Amino acid sequence: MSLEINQRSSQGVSLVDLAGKITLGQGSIQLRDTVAHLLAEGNTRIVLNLAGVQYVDSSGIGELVSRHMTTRHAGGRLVLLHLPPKIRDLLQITKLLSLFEVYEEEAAALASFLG
Amino acid sequence: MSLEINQRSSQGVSLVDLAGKITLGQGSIQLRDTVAHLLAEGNTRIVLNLAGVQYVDSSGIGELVSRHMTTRHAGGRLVLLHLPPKIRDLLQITKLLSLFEVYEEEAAALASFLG
Amino acid sequence: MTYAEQVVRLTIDSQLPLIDLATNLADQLTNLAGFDEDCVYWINMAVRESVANAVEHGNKYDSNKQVEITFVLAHELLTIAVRDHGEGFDPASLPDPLDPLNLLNPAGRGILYMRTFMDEVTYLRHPEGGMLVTMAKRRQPLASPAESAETVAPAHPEGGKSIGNVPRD
Amino acid sequence: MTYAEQVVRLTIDSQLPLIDLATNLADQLTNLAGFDEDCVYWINMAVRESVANAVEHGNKYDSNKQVEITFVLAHELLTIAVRDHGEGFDPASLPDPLDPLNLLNPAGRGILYMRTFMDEVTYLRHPEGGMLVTMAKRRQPLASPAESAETVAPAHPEGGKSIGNVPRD
Ligand SMILES: Nc1ncnc2c1ncn2[C@@H]1O[C@H](COP(=O)(O)OP(=O)(O)O)[C@@H](O)[C@H]1O
Ligand SMILES: Nc1ncnc2c1ncn2[C@@H]1O[C@H](COP(=O)(O)OP(=O)(O)O)[C@@H](O)[C@H]1O
Repeated sequence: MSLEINQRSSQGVSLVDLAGKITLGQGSIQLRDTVAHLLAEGNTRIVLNLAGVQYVDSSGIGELVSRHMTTRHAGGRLVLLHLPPKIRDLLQITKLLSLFEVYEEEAAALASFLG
Repeated sequence: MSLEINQRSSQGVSLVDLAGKITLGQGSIQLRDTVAHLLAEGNTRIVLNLAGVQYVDSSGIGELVSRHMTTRHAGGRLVLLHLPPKIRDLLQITKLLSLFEVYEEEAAALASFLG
Repeated sequence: MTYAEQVVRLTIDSQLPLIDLATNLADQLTNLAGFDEDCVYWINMAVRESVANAVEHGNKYDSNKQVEITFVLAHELLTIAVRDHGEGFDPASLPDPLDPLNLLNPAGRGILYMRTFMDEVTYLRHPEGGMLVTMAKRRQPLASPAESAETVAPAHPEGGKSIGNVPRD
Repeated sequence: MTYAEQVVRLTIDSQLPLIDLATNLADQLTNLAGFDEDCVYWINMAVRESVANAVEHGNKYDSNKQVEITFVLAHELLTIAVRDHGEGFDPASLPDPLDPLNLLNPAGRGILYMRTFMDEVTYLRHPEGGMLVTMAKRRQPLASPAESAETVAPAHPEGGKSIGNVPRD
Protein backbone atom coordinates (compact mmCIF):
# COMPACT_ATOMS: atom_id res chain seq x y z
CA MET A 1 0.00 0.00 0.00
CA SER A 2 1.30 3.43 -0.81
CA LEU A 3 -0.67 5.03 2.06
CA GLU A 4 -1.01 3.54 5.53
CA ILE A 5 -3.81 4.83 7.72
CA ASN A 6 -4.22 4.26 11.44
CA GLN A 7 -7.07 5.64 13.49
CA ARG A 8 -7.14 6.48 17.17
CA SER A 9 -9.46 8.55 19.28
CA SER A 10 -8.75 10.72 22.28
CA GLN A 11 -11.02 13.09 24.25
CA GLY A 12 -13.77 12.75 21.65
CA VAL A 13 -11.40 13.66 18.82
CA SER A 14 -10.51 11.31 15.95
CA LEU A 15 -6.80 11.12 15.19
CA VAL A 16 -5.86 9.78 11.78
CA ASP A 17 -2.16 8.86 11.44
CA LEU A 18 -1.10 8.86 7.80
CA ALA A 19 2.14 7.38 6.47
CA GLY A 20 3.37 7.09 2.90
CA LYS A 21 2.14 8.86 -0.18
CA ILE A 22 -1.09 10.69 -0.95
CA THR A 23 -1.20 10.62 -4.72
CA LEU A 24 -3.63 10.28 -7.61
CA GLY A 25 -5.47 6.97 -7.33
CA GLN A 26 -5.18 4.71 -4.33
CA GLY A 27 -3.80 7.18 -1.77
CA SER A 28 -6.30 9.95 -2.44
CA ILE A 29 -9.20 7.48 -2.47
CA GLN A 30 -8.18 5.92 0.86
CA LEU A 31 -8.07 9.34 2.53
CA ARG A 32 -11.49 10.26 1.11
CA ASP A 33 -13.05 7.00 2.35
CA THR A 34 -11.53 7.35 5.81
CA VAL A 35 -12.93 10.83 6.35
CA ALA A 36 -16.31 9.88 4.85
CA HIS A 37 -16.49 6.97 7.29
CA LEU A 38 -15.67 9.16 10.29
CA LEU A 39 -18.28 11.75 9.34
CA ALA A 40 -20.91 9.06 8.69
CA GLU A 41 -20.40 7.86 12.27
CA GLY A 42 -20.75 11.36 13.63
CA ASN A 43 -17.05 11.91 14.29
CA THR A 44 -16.66 15.49 13.10
CA ARG A 45 -13.58 16.47 15.12
CA ILE A 46 -10.67 15.24 13.06
CA VAL A 47 -6.90 15.57 13.35
CA LEU A 48 -4.91 14.42 10.31
CA ASN A 49 -1.41 13.53 11.49
CA LEU A 50 0.86 13.92 8.45
CA ALA A 51 4.13 13.13 10.27
CA GLY A 52 4.74 10.01 8.20
CA VAL A 53 3.74 11.42 4.83
CA GLN A 54 6.74 11.90 2.53
CA TYR A 55 4.93 12.77 -0.64
CA VAL A 56 1.72 14.47 -1.72
CA ASP A 57 0.94 15.32 -5.34
CA SER A 58 -1.55 17.89 -6.62
CA SER A 59 -4.31 15.30 -6.39
CA GLY A 60 -3.44 14.75 -2.72
CA ILE A 61 -3.39 18.50 -2.05
CA GLY A 62 -6.83 18.73 -3.65
CA GLU A 63 -7.94 15.84 -1.46
CA LEU A 64 -6.83 17.67 1.71
CA VAL A 65 -8.82 20.73 0.61
CA SER A 66 -11.89 18.64 -0.17
CA ARG A 67 -11.75 16.74 3.13
CA HIS A 68 -11.40 20.01 4.98
CA MET A 69 -14.50 21.38 3.23
CA THR A 70 -16.57 18.20 3.63
CA THR A 71 -15.87 18.18 7.35
CA ARG A 72 -16.79 21.84 7.66
CA HIS A 73 -20.03 21.24 5.76
CA ALA A 74 -20.81 18.43 8.19
CA GLY A 75 -20.53 20.98 11.00
CA GLY A 76 -17.12 19.72 12.10
CA ARG A 77 -13.48 20.69 11.94
CA LEU A 78 -10.46 19.00 10.37
CA VAL A 79 -7.00 20.18 11.47
CA LEU A 80 -3.49 19.17 10.43
CA LEU A 81 -0.78 17.88 12.75
CA HIS A 82 2.96 17.65 12.00
CA LEU A 83 2.88 19.19 8.52
CA PRO A 84 6.15 18.19 6.75
CA PRO A 85 8.07 21.15 5.24
CA LYS A 86 7.62 20.01 1.63
CA ILE A 87 3.84 19.71 2.02
CA ARG A 88 3.79 23.11 3.69
CA ASP A 89 5.57 24.47 0.60
CA LEU A 90 2.97 22.88 -1.66
CA LEU A 91 0.11 24.44 0.30
CA GLN A 92 1.88 27.80 0.27
CA ILE A 93 2.50 27.74 -3.48
CA THR A 94 -1.23 27.29 -4.06
CA LYS A 95 -2.23 29.85 -1.37
CA LEU A 96 -3.89 27.17 0.74
CA LEU A 97 -1.80 27.37 3.89
CA SER A 98 -4.11 29.89 5.58
CA LEU A 99 -7.10 27.59 4.94
CA PHE A 100 -5.79 25.02 7.38
CA GLU A 101 -5.26 25.03 11.11
CA VAL A 102 -1.84 23.48 11.60
CA TYR A 103 -0.40 22.16 14.88
CA GLU A 104 3.05 20.94 15.80
CA GLU A 105 1.96 19.24 19.04
CA GLU A 106 -0.70 16.59 19.35
CA ALA A 107 -1.82 18.05 22.68
CA ALA A 108 -2.34 21.44 21.07
CA ALA A 109 -4.34 19.93 18.22
CA LEU A 110 -6.57 18.11 20.75
CA ALA A 111 -6.91 21.19 22.97
CA SER A 112 -8.14 23.20 19.98
CA PHE A 113 -11.35 21.18 20.12
CA LEU A 114 -12.01 21.88 23.82
CA GLY A 115 -12.52 25.64 23.40
CA MET B 1 31.84 4.53 -6.47
CA SER B 2 30.23 1.21 -7.18
CA LEU B 3 33.16 -0.72 -5.62
CA GLU B 4 34.92 0.28 -2.41
CA ILE B 5 38.33 -1.22 -1.74
CA ASN B 6 40.22 -1.18 1.53
CA GLN B 7 43.63 -2.74 2.02
CA ARG B 8 45.19 -4.09 5.19
CA SER B 9 48.09 -6.38 5.86
CA SER B 10 48.61 -8.99 8.54
CA GLN B 11 51.39 -11.54 9.06
CA GLY B 12 52.84 -10.73 5.63
CA VAL B 13 49.54 -11.31 3.90
CA SER B 14 47.62 -8.58 2.03
CA LEU B 15 43.93 -8.43 2.86
CA VAL B 16 41.71 -6.64 0.38
CA ASP B 17 38.23 -5.79 1.69
CA LEU B 18 35.79 -5.30 -1.16
CA ALA B 19 32.33 -3.76 -0.83
CA GLY B 20 29.75 -2.99 -3.50
CA LYS B 21 29.59 -4.25 -7.05
CA ILE B 22 32.16 -5.85 -9.31
CA THR B 23 30.72 -5.24 -12.76
CA LEU B 24 31.78 -4.41 -16.30
CA GLY B 25 33.67 -1.12 -16.32
CA GLN B 26 34.69 0.68 -13.16
CA GLY B 27 34.37 -2.16 -10.65
CA SER B 28 36.32 -4.74 -12.66
CA ILE B 29 39.03 -2.20 -13.49
CA GLN B 30 39.51 -1.18 -9.86
CA LEU B 31 39.98 -4.80 -8.81
CA ARG B 32 42.50 -5.39 -11.60
CA ASP B 33 44.52 -2.29 -10.65
CA THR B 34 44.53 -3.18 -6.97
CA VAL B 35 45.94 -6.65 -7.54
CA ALA B 36 48.43 -5.37 -10.13
CA HIS B 37 49.66 -2.84 -7.61
CA LEU B 38 50.09 -5.46 -4.87
CA LEU B 39 52.01 -7.82 -7.16
CA ALA B 40 54.22 -4.96 -8.42
CA GLU B 41 55.23 -4.32 -4.82
CA GLY B 42 56.00 -7.97 -4.23
CA ASN B 43 52.88 -8.74 -2.22
CA THR B 44 51.98 -12.11 -3.65
CA ARG B 45 49.94 -13.47 -0.73
CA ILE B 46 46.48 -12.07 -1.23
CA VAL B 47 43.14 -12.55 0.51
CA LEU B 48 40.12 -11.06 -1.24
CA ASN B 49 37.42 -10.46 1.36
CA LEU B 50 34.12 -10.48 -0.50
CA ALA B 51 31.88 -10.08 2.57
CA GLY B 52 30.58 -6.70 1.41
CA VAL B 53 30.10 -7.58 -2.24
CA GLN B 54 26.39 -7.83 -3.17
CA TYR B 55 26.74 -8.15 -6.90
CA VAL B 56 29.18 -9.58 -9.43
CA ASP B 57 28.39 -9.87 -13.12
CA SER B 58 30.06 -12.13 -15.68
CA SER B 59 32.76 -9.53 -16.19
CA GLY B 60 33.46 -9.54 -12.45
CA ILE B 61 33.59 -13.35 -12.38
CA GLY B 62 36.08 -13.22 -15.25
CA GLU B 63 38.05 -10.66 -13.30
CA LEU B 64 38.27 -12.96 -10.27
CA VAL B 65 39.56 -15.76 -12.51
CA SER B 66 42.11 -13.48 -14.15
CA ARG B 67 43.38 -12.07 -10.85
CA HIS B 68 43.72 -15.59 -9.51
CA MET B 69 45.79 -16.57 -12.54
CA THR B 70 47.94 -13.42 -12.56
CA THR B 71 48.81 -13.97 -8.92
CA ARG B 72 49.67 -17.60 -9.53
CA HIS B 73 51.88 -16.63 -12.47
CA ALA B 74 53.67 -14.18 -10.19
CA GLY B 75 54.46 -17.11 -7.93
CA GLY B 76 51.84 -16.14 -5.36
CA ARG B 77 48.45 -17.21 -4.16
CA LEU B 78 45.08 -15.41 -4.10
CA VAL B 79 42.34 -16.84 -1.90
CA LEU B 80 38.75 -15.81 -1.25
CA LEU B 81 37.25 -14.97 2.13
CA HIS B 82 33.53 -14.76 2.99
CA LEU B 83 32.15 -15.75 -0.39
CA PRO B 84 28.47 -14.63 -0.51
CA PRO B 85 26.02 -17.40 -1.53
CA LYS B 86 25.00 -15.73 -4.80
CA ILE B 87 28.60 -15.37 -5.95
CA ARG B 88 29.24 -18.97 -4.95
CA ASP B 89 26.31 -19.94 -7.20
CA LEU B 90 27.80 -17.94 -10.07
CA LEU B 91 31.18 -19.69 -9.70
CA GLN B 92 29.45 -23.05 -9.50
CA ILE B 93 27.36 -22.48 -12.62
CA THR B 94 30.54 -21.82 -14.58
CA LYS B 95 32.47 -24.69 -12.95
CA LEU B 96 34.94 -22.31 -11.34
CA LEU B 97 34.30 -23.03 -7.67
CA SER B 98 37.02 -25.67 -7.46
CA LEU B 99 39.56 -23.24 -8.90
CA PHE B 100 39.44 -21.07 -5.79
CA GLU B 101 40.47 -21.64 -2.22
CA VAL B 102 37.59 -20.29 -0.17
CA TYR B 103 37.64 -19.51 3.57
CA GLU B 104 34.90 -18.54 5.98
CA GLU B 105 37.27 -17.32 8.71
CA GLU B 106 39.91 -14.65 8.30
CA ALA B 107 42.23 -16.53 10.66
CA ALA B 108 41.95 -19.65 8.49
CA ALA B 109 42.67 -17.65 5.34
CA LEU B 110 45.78 -16.16 6.96
CA ALA B 111 46.90 -19.51 8.37
CA SER B 112 46.75 -21.04 4.89
CA PHE B 113 49.81 -18.94 4.00
CA LEU B 114 51.89 -20.16 6.94
CA GLY B 115 52.08 -23.79 5.81
CA MET C 1 30.62 9.22 -16.99
CA THR C 2 31.28 10.76 -20.33
CA TYR C 3 30.24 14.32 -21.06
CA ALA C 4 28.24 13.57 -24.15
CA GLU C 5 24.58 14.35 -23.88
CA GLN C 6 22.67 11.41 -22.44
CA VAL C 7 19.25 10.49 -23.74
CA VAL C 8 16.95 8.08 -21.93
CA ARG C 9 13.38 7.33 -22.88
CA LEU C 10 10.73 5.42 -20.99
CA THR C 11 7.49 4.28 -22.62
CA ILE C 12 4.65 3.09 -20.40
CA ASP C 13 1.09 1.97 -20.84
CA SER C 14 -1.51 4.38 -19.45
CA GLN C 15 -1.82 2.89 -15.97
CA LEU C 16 -1.43 4.77 -12.70
CA PRO C 17 0.85 2.23 -10.97
CA LEU C 18 3.39 2.63 -13.78
CA ILE C 19 3.88 6.34 -13.04
CA ASP C 20 6.30 5.31 -10.27
CA LEU C 21 8.60 3.88 -12.95
CA ALA C 22 8.93 7.34 -14.47
CA THR C 23 9.53 9.12 -11.17
CA ASN C 24 12.08 6.54 -10.03
CA LEU C 25 13.91 6.90 -13.33
CA ALA C 26 13.83 10.68 -12.87
CA ASP C 27 15.38 10.27 -9.40
CA GLN C 28 18.24 8.20 -10.76
CA LEU C 29 18.96 10.67 -13.53
CA THR C 30 18.75 13.77 -11.36
CA ASN C 31 21.06 12.14 -8.82
CA LEU C 32 23.44 11.20 -11.63
CA ALA C 33 23.26 14.81 -12.82
CA GLY C 34 24.31 16.08 -9.41
CA PHE C 35 21.12 17.92 -8.46
CA ASP C 36 20.73 18.48 -4.72
CA GLU C 37 18.18 16.58 -2.64
CA ASP C 38 15.48 19.25 -2.85
CA CYS C 39 15.79 19.55 -6.62
CA VAL C 40 15.61 15.77 -6.98
CA TYR C 41 12.37 15.83 -4.98
CA TRP C 42 10.72 18.67 -6.90
CA ILE C 43 11.74 17.39 -10.32
CA ASN C 44 10.28 14.03 -9.29
CA MET C 45 7.03 15.82 -8.54
CA ALA C 46 7.00 17.70 -11.87
CA VAL C 47 7.47 14.35 -13.61
CA ARG C 48 4.67 12.76 -11.60
CA GLU C 49 2.27 15.63 -12.39
CA SER C 50 3.04 15.65 -16.09
CA VAL C 51 2.88 11.88 -16.52
CA ALA C 52 -0.30 11.70 -14.42
CA ASN C 53 -1.87 14.33 -16.71
CA ALA C 54 -0.83 12.32 -19.78
CA VAL C 55 -2.37 9.13 -18.34
CA GLU C 56 -5.50 10.77 -16.93
CA HIS C 57 -6.44 13.68 -19.21
CA GLY C 58 -4.44 12.77 -22.33
CA ASN C 59 -4.79 9.04 -22.83
CA LYS C 60 -7.82 8.79 -20.49
CA TYR C 61 -6.51 5.57 -18.93
CA ASP C 62 -6.68 3.81 -22.31
CA SER C 63 -4.15 1.03 -21.76
CA ASN C 64 -3.58 0.73 -25.49
CA LYS C 65 -2.18 4.24 -25.56
CA GLN C 66 1.34 4.91 -24.36
CA VAL C 67 3.05 7.76 -22.60
CA GLU C 68 6.64 8.50 -23.64
CA ILE C 69 8.94 10.24 -21.20
CA THR C 70 12.25 11.40 -22.65
CA PHE C 71 15.10 12.70 -20.50
CA VAL C 72 17.93 14.61 -22.13
CA LEU C 73 20.82 15.27 -19.78
CA ALA C 74 23.04 17.91 -21.35
CA HIS C 75 25.94 19.85 -19.91
CA GLU C 76 23.87 22.69 -18.49
CA LEU C 77 20.31 21.49 -18.71
CA LEU C 78 18.08 18.56 -17.93
CA THR C 79 15.13 18.45 -20.31
CA ILE C 80 12.15 16.18 -19.77
CA ALA C 81 9.54 15.72 -22.49
CA VAL C 82 6.25 13.92 -21.83
CA ARG C 83 4.15 12.88 -24.78
CA ASP C 84 0.66 11.43 -24.77
CA HIS C 85 -1.72 10.35 -27.52
CA GLY C 86 -4.88 12.15 -26.47
CA GLU C 87 -6.85 15.01 -27.96
CA GLY C 88 -4.62 17.73 -26.58
CA PHE C 89 -5.82 20.97 -24.97
CA ASP C 90 -5.16 24.68 -24.87
CA PRO C 91 -3.24 25.56 -21.70
CA ALA C 92 -4.19 29.25 -22.10
CA SER C 93 -7.83 28.33 -21.56
CA LEU C 94 -7.30 26.84 -18.08
CA PRO C 95 -8.73 28.46 -14.95
CA ASP C 96 -6.10 30.08 -12.69
CA PRO C 97 -5.81 27.94 -9.55
CA LEU C 98 -4.69 31.02 -7.57
CA ASP C 99 -7.86 32.97 -8.39
CA PRO C 100 -9.79 33.25 -5.10
CA LEU C 101 -12.82 31.73 -6.85
CA ASN C 102 -10.81 28.60 -7.65
CA LEU C 103 -8.81 28.22 -4.44
CA LEU C 104 -11.07 25.49 -3.06
CA ASN C 105 -11.28 23.46 -6.26
CA PRO C 106 -10.44 19.78 -5.80
CA ALA C 107 -8.11 19.84 -8.83
CA GLY C 108 -6.31 22.12 -11.27
CA ARG C 109 -2.98 22.69 -9.49
CA GLY C 110 -0.67 20.26 -11.31
CA ILE C 111 0.56 22.56 -14.06
CA LEU C 112 1.16 25.36 -11.55
CA TYR C 113 3.40 23.01 -9.55
CA MET C 114 5.27 21.98 -12.70
CA ARG C 115 5.87 25.64 -13.60
CA THR C 116 7.05 26.37 -10.06
CA PHE C 117 9.55 23.52 -9.82
CA MET C 118 10.99 23.63 -13.33
CA ASP C 119 12.78 26.56 -14.97
CA GLU C 120 10.73 26.28 -18.13
CA VAL C 121 7.56 24.44 -19.12
CA THR C 122 6.11 24.52 -22.60
CA TYR C 123 2.99 22.87 -23.98
CA LEU C 124 2.75 21.93 -27.64
CA ARG C 125 0.25 19.97 -29.64
CA HIS C 126 2.36 17.25 -31.26
CA PRO C 127 2.10 17.37 -35.08
CA GLU C 128 1.20 13.68 -35.07
CA GLY C 129 -1.44 14.10 -32.38
CA GLY C 130 -1.43 14.25 -28.60
CA MET C 131 0.22 16.69 -26.25
CA LEU C 132 3.93 17.27 -25.77
CA VAL C 133 4.98 18.86 -22.49
CA THR C 134 8.61 19.92 -22.31
CA MET C 135 10.15 20.86 -18.98
CA ALA C 136 13.69 22.08 -18.43
CA LYS C 137 15.82 22.51 -15.33
CA ARG C 138 19.24 24.17 -15.33
CA ARG C 139 22.00 22.20 -13.72
CA GLN C 140 25.28 23.37 -12.23
CA PRO C 141 27.83 22.91 -15.04
CA LEU C 142 30.31 20.14 -14.30
CA ALA C 143 33.42 21.50 -12.67
CA SER C 144 36.11 19.88 -14.77
CA PRO C 145 36.16 17.19 -17.44
CA ALA C 146 38.51 15.17 -15.22
CA GLU C 147 35.92 14.79 -12.49
CA SER C 148 33.51 11.92 -12.43
CA ALA C 149 29.77 12.42 -12.11
CA GLU C 150 29.90 11.15 -8.53
CA THR C 151 32.01 14.07 -7.41
CA VAL C 152 30.05 16.79 -9.14
CA ALA C 153 29.00 19.63 -6.86
CA PRO C 154 25.28 19.79 -6.12
CA ALA C 155 23.29 22.07 -8.35
CA HIS C 156 22.63 24.43 -5.43
CA PRO C 157 25.75 24.27 -3.30
CA GLU C 158 24.53 27.15 -1.11
CA GLY C 159 21.92 24.73 0.19
CA GLY C 160 19.11 27.21 -0.31
CA LYS C 161 15.56 26.37 -1.22
CA SER C 162 15.35 24.95 -4.67
CA ILE C 163 11.88 26.20 -5.41
CA GLY C 164 12.22 29.05 -7.86
CA ASN C 165 9.31 31.19 -6.89
CA VAL C 166 7.32 30.07 -3.93
CA PRO C 167 4.99 32.89 -2.95
CA ARG C 168 5.68 33.67 0.71
CA ASP C 169 2.68 35.24 2.38
CA MET D 1 -3.24 -3.08 -10.63
CA THR D 2 -5.28 -4.13 -13.57
CA TYR D 3 -4.77 -7.53 -15.16
CA ALA D 4 -4.18 -6.30 -18.66
CA GLU D 5 -0.74 -6.98 -20.06
CA GLN D 6 1.68 -4.20 -19.13
CA VAL D 7 4.31 -3.02 -21.55
CA VAL D 8 7.22 -0.83 -20.52
CA ARG D 9 10.12 0.17 -22.73
CA LEU D 10 13.37 1.87 -21.82
CA THR D 11 15.69 3.33 -24.44
CA ILE D 12 19.23 4.27 -23.42
CA ASP D 13 22.34 5.57 -25.12
CA SER D 14 25.20 3.07 -25.26
CA GLN D 15 26.95 4.05 -22.04
CA LEU D 16 27.87 1.69 -19.21
CA PRO D 17 26.55 3.87 -16.35
CA LEU D 18 23.09 3.82 -17.92
CA ILE D 19 22.83 0.02 -17.58
CA ASP D 20 21.79 0.56 -13.95
CA LEU D 21 18.64 2.29 -15.22
CA ALA D 22 17.61 -0.92 -16.96
CA THR D 23 18.36 -3.19 -14.00
CA ASN D 24 16.56 -0.88 -11.56
CA LEU D 25 13.53 -0.81 -13.84
CA ALA D 26 13.69 -4.60 -14.00
CA ASP D 27 13.70 -4.76 -10.19
CA GLN D 28 10.60 -2.59 -9.94
CA LEU D 29 8.73 -4.67 -12.50
CA THR D 30 9.73 -8.04 -11.09
CA ASN D 31 8.69 -6.88 -7.62
CA LEU D 32 5.40 -5.62 -9.04
CA ALA D 33 4.98 -9.01 -10.72
CA GLY D 34 5.36 -10.80 -7.40
CA PHE D 35 8.60 -12.66 -8.11
CA ASP D 36 10.46 -13.71 -4.98
CA GLU D 37 13.70 -12.07 -3.86
CA ASP D 38 16.01 -14.59 -5.54
CA CYS D 39 14.16 -14.36 -8.85
CA VAL D 40 14.31 -10.56 -8.71
CA TYR D 41 18.07 -10.81 -8.23
CA TRP D 42 18.73 -13.28 -11.04
CA ILE D 43 16.44 -11.55 -13.52
CA ASN D 44 18.28 -8.34 -12.70
CA MET D 45 21.50 -10.11 -13.62
CA ALA D 46 20.12 -11.47 -16.89
CA VAL D 47 19.08 -7.92 -17.79
CA ARG D 48 22.51 -6.57 -16.88
CA GLU D 49 24.29 -9.20 -18.99
CA SER D 50 22.07 -8.71 -22.03
CA VAL D 51 22.16 -4.92 -21.93
CA ALA D 52 25.93 -4.94 -21.31
CA ASN D 53 26.35 -7.15 -24.39
CA ALA D 54 24.21 -4.77 -26.44
CA VAL D 55 26.29 -1.76 -25.31
CA GLU D 56 29.69 -3.47 -25.56
CA HIS D 57 29.51 -5.99 -28.40
CA GLY D 58 26.46 -4.73 -30.28
CA ASN D 59 26.67 -0.93 -30.33
CA LYS D 60 30.39 -0.94 -29.42
CA TYR D 61 29.93 1.98 -27.02
CA ASP D 62 28.76 4.22 -29.88
CA SER D 63 26.75 6.79 -27.94
CA ASN D 64 24.72 7.62 -31.03
CA LYS D 65 23.33 4.11 -31.03
CA GLN D 66 20.59 3.16 -28.61
CA VAL D 67 19.66 0.02 -26.74
CA GLU D 68 15.93 -0.67 -26.33
CA ILE D 69 14.78 -2.82 -23.45
CA THR D 70 11.12 -3.86 -23.57
CA PHE D 71 9.36 -5.54 -20.66
CA VAL D 72 6.05 -7.28 -21.23
CA LEU D 73 4.34 -8.38 -18.05
CA ALA D 74 1.60 -10.81 -18.94
CA HIS D 75 -0.52 -13.03 -16.74
CA GLU D 76 1.86 -15.99 -16.71
CA LEU D 77 5.06 -14.67 -18.19
CA LEU D 78 7.51 -11.80 -17.96
CA THR D 79 9.23 -11.25 -21.31
CA ILE D 80 12.25 -9.00 -21.70
CA ALA D 81 13.53 -8.06 -25.16
CA VAL D 82 16.86 -6.29 -25.64
CA ARG D 83 17.60 -4.75 -29.01
CA ASP D 84 20.85 -3.20 -30.20
CA HIS D 85 21.93 -1.66 -33.50
CA GLY D 86 25.19 -3.48 -34.09
CA GLU D 87 26.29 -6.03 -36.65
CA GLY D 88 24.72 -8.99 -34.92
CA PHE D 89 26.38 -12.39 -34.41
CA ASP D 90 25.71 -16.09 -34.57
CA PRO D 91 25.22 -17.50 -31.07
CA ALA D 92 25.81 -21.04 -32.34
CA SER D 93 29.39 -20.11 -33.19
CA LEU D 94 30.37 -19.16 -29.65
CA PRO D 95 32.90 -21.18 -27.64
CA ASP D 96 31.37 -23.17 -24.76
CA PRO D 97 32.46 -21.53 -21.50
CA LEU D 98 32.16 -24.90 -19.71
CA ASP D 99 34.65 -26.60 -22.03
CA PRO D 100 37.75 -27.29 -19.89
CA LEU D 101 39.84 -25.44 -22.47
CA ASN D 102 37.78 -22.29 -21.93
CA LEU D 103 37.27 -22.43 -18.17
CA LEU D 104 39.98 -19.88 -17.44
CA ASN D 105 38.92 -17.39 -20.11
CA PRO D 106 38.45 -13.86 -18.81
CA ALA D 107 35.09 -13.53 -20.61
CA GLY D 108 32.36 -15.49 -22.42
CA ARG D 109 30.05 -16.43 -19.53
CA GLY D 110 27.28 -13.83 -19.90
CA ILE D 111 24.96 -15.76 -22.19
CA LEU D 112 25.35 -18.91 -20.10
CA TYR D 113 24.19 -16.95 -17.04
CA MET D 114 21.23 -15.53 -18.98
CA ARG D 115 20.20 -19.04 -20.07
CA THR D 116 20.55 -20.32 -16.51
CA PHE D 117 18.44 -17.62 -14.85
CA MET D 118 15.70 -17.26 -17.45
CA ASP D 119 13.31 -19.97 -18.62
CA GLU D 120 13.90 -19.19 -22.26
CA VAL D 121 16.45 -17.12 -24.19
CA THR D 122 16.35 -16.65 -27.95
CA TYR D 123 18.69 -14.71 -30.20
CA LEU D 124 17.45 -13.24 -33.46
CA ARG D 125 18.97 -10.92 -36.01
CA HIS D 126 16.46 -8.07 -36.20
CA PRO D 127 15.14 -7.63 -39.76
CA GLU D 128 16.08 -3.94 -39.58
CA GLY D 129 19.57 -4.68 -38.28
CA GLY D 130 21.10 -5.35 -34.89
CA MET D 131 20.47 -8.16 -32.48
CA LEU D 132 17.27 -8.94 -30.61
CA VAL D 133 17.59 -11.02 -27.46
CA THR D 134 14.32 -12.22 -25.98
CA MET D 135 14.26 -13.68 -22.48
CA ALA D 136 11.20 -15.07 -20.73
CA LYS D 137 10.50 -16.03 -17.13
CA ARG D 138 7.34 -17.77 -15.97
CA ARG D 139 5.53 -16.12 -13.10
CA GLN D 140 3.09 -17.63 -10.61
CA PRO D 141 -0.37 -16.83 -12.03
CA LEU D 142 -2.25 -14.28 -9.95
CA ALA D 143 -4.47 -16.00 -7.42
CA SER D 144 -7.72 -14.12 -7.92
CA PRO D 145 -8.75 -11.00 -9.79
CA ALA D 146 -9.90 -9.51 -6.49
CA GLU D 147 -6.38 -9.49 -5.09
CA SER D 148 -4.08 -6.55 -5.58
CA ALA D 149 -0.55 -6.95 -6.92
CA GLU D 150 0.83 -6.31 -3.44
CA THR D 151 -0.75 -9.45 -2.06
CA VAL D 152 0.28 -11.77 -4.84
CA ALA D 153 2.09 -14.88 -3.69
CA PRO D 154 5.79 -15.01 -4.55
CA ALA D 155 6.66 -16.90 -7.71
CA HIS D 156 8.31 -19.64 -5.67
CA PRO D 157 6.31 -19.91 -2.46
CA GLU D 158 8.23 -22.97 -1.35
CA GLY D 159 11.20 -20.66 -0.90
CA GLY D 160 13.49 -22.91 -2.88
CA LYS D 161 16.38 -21.82 -5.04
CA SER D 162 15.21 -19.93 -8.05
CA ILE D 163 18.02 -20.98 -10.29
CA GLY D 164 16.67 -23.50 -12.73
CA ASN D 165 19.67 -25.65 -13.33
CA VAL D 166 22.74 -24.89 -11.28
CA PRO D 167 25.18 -27.74 -11.70
CA ARG D 168 26.02 -29.05 -8.22
CA ASP D 169 29.38 -30.75 -8.15
N1 LIG E 1 -1.90 15.94 -21.29
C1 LIG E 1 -3.10 16.55 -21.24
N2 LIG E 1 -4.05 16.29 -22.17
C2 LIG E 1 -5.25 16.89 -22.11
N3 LIG E 1 -5.59 17.79 -21.16
C3 LIG E 1 -4.69 18.09 -20.22
C4 LIG E 1 -3.40 17.50 -20.20
N4 LIG E 1 -2.70 17.98 -19.14
C5 LIG E 1 -3.53 18.84 -18.54
N5 LIG E 1 -4.73 18.92 -19.16
C6 LIG E 1 -5.88 19.79 -18.81
O1 LIG E 1 -5.41 20.80 -17.94
C7 LIG E 1 -6.15 20.78 -16.72
C8 LIG E 1 -5.27 21.25 -15.59
O2 LIG E 1 -4.27 20.29 -15.33
P1 LIG E 1 -3.51 20.30 -13.94
O3 LIG E 1 -3.09 21.70 -13.64
O4 LIG E 1 -2.45 19.29 -13.97
O5 LIG E 1 -4.62 19.93 -12.86
P2 LIG E 1 -5.52 18.60 -12.73
O6 LIG E 1 -4.81 17.49 -13.40
O7 LIG E 1 -5.62 18.43 -11.25
O8 LIG E 1 -6.85 18.95 -13.34
C9 LIG E 1 -6.67 19.37 -16.62
O9 LIG E 1 -7.81 19.31 -15.81
C10 LIG E 1 -6.96 19.04 -18.07
O10 LIG E 1 -8.19 19.58 -18.46
N1 LIG F 1 24.45 -8.07 -28.77
C1 LIG F 1 25.54 -8.64 -29.30
N2 LIG F 1 26.04 -8.22 -30.48
C2 LIG F 1 27.14 -8.79 -31.01
N3 LIG F 1 27.82 -9.80 -30.42
C3 LIG F 1 27.37 -10.26 -29.23
C4 LIG F 1 26.22 -9.72 -28.62
N4 LIG F 1 26.02 -10.39 -27.46
C5 LIG F 1 26.99 -11.30 -27.37
N5 LIG F 1 27.82 -11.24 -28.44
C6 LIG F 1 28.98 -12.11 -28.71
O1 LIG F 1 28.88 -13.25 -27.88
C7 LIG F 1 30.05 -13.39 -27.08
C8 LIG F 1 29.70 -14.02 -25.75
O2 LIG F 1 28.91 -13.17 -24.98
P1 LIG F 1 28.81 -13.41 -23.43
O3 LIG F 1 28.50 -14.84 -23.19
O4 LIG F 1 27.85 -12.42 -22.87
O5 LIG F 1 30.25 -13.15 -22.85
P2 LIG F 1 31.17 -11.84 -22.89
O6 LIG F 1 30.28 -10.66 -23.07
O7 LIG F 1 31.86 -11.88 -21.58
O8 LIG F 1 32.13 -12.04 -24.04
C9 LIG F 1 30.62 -11.99 -26.98
O9 LIG F 1 31.99 -12.00 -26.71
C10 LIG F 1 30.30 -11.44 -28.36
O10 LIG F 1 31.25 -11.88 -29.30
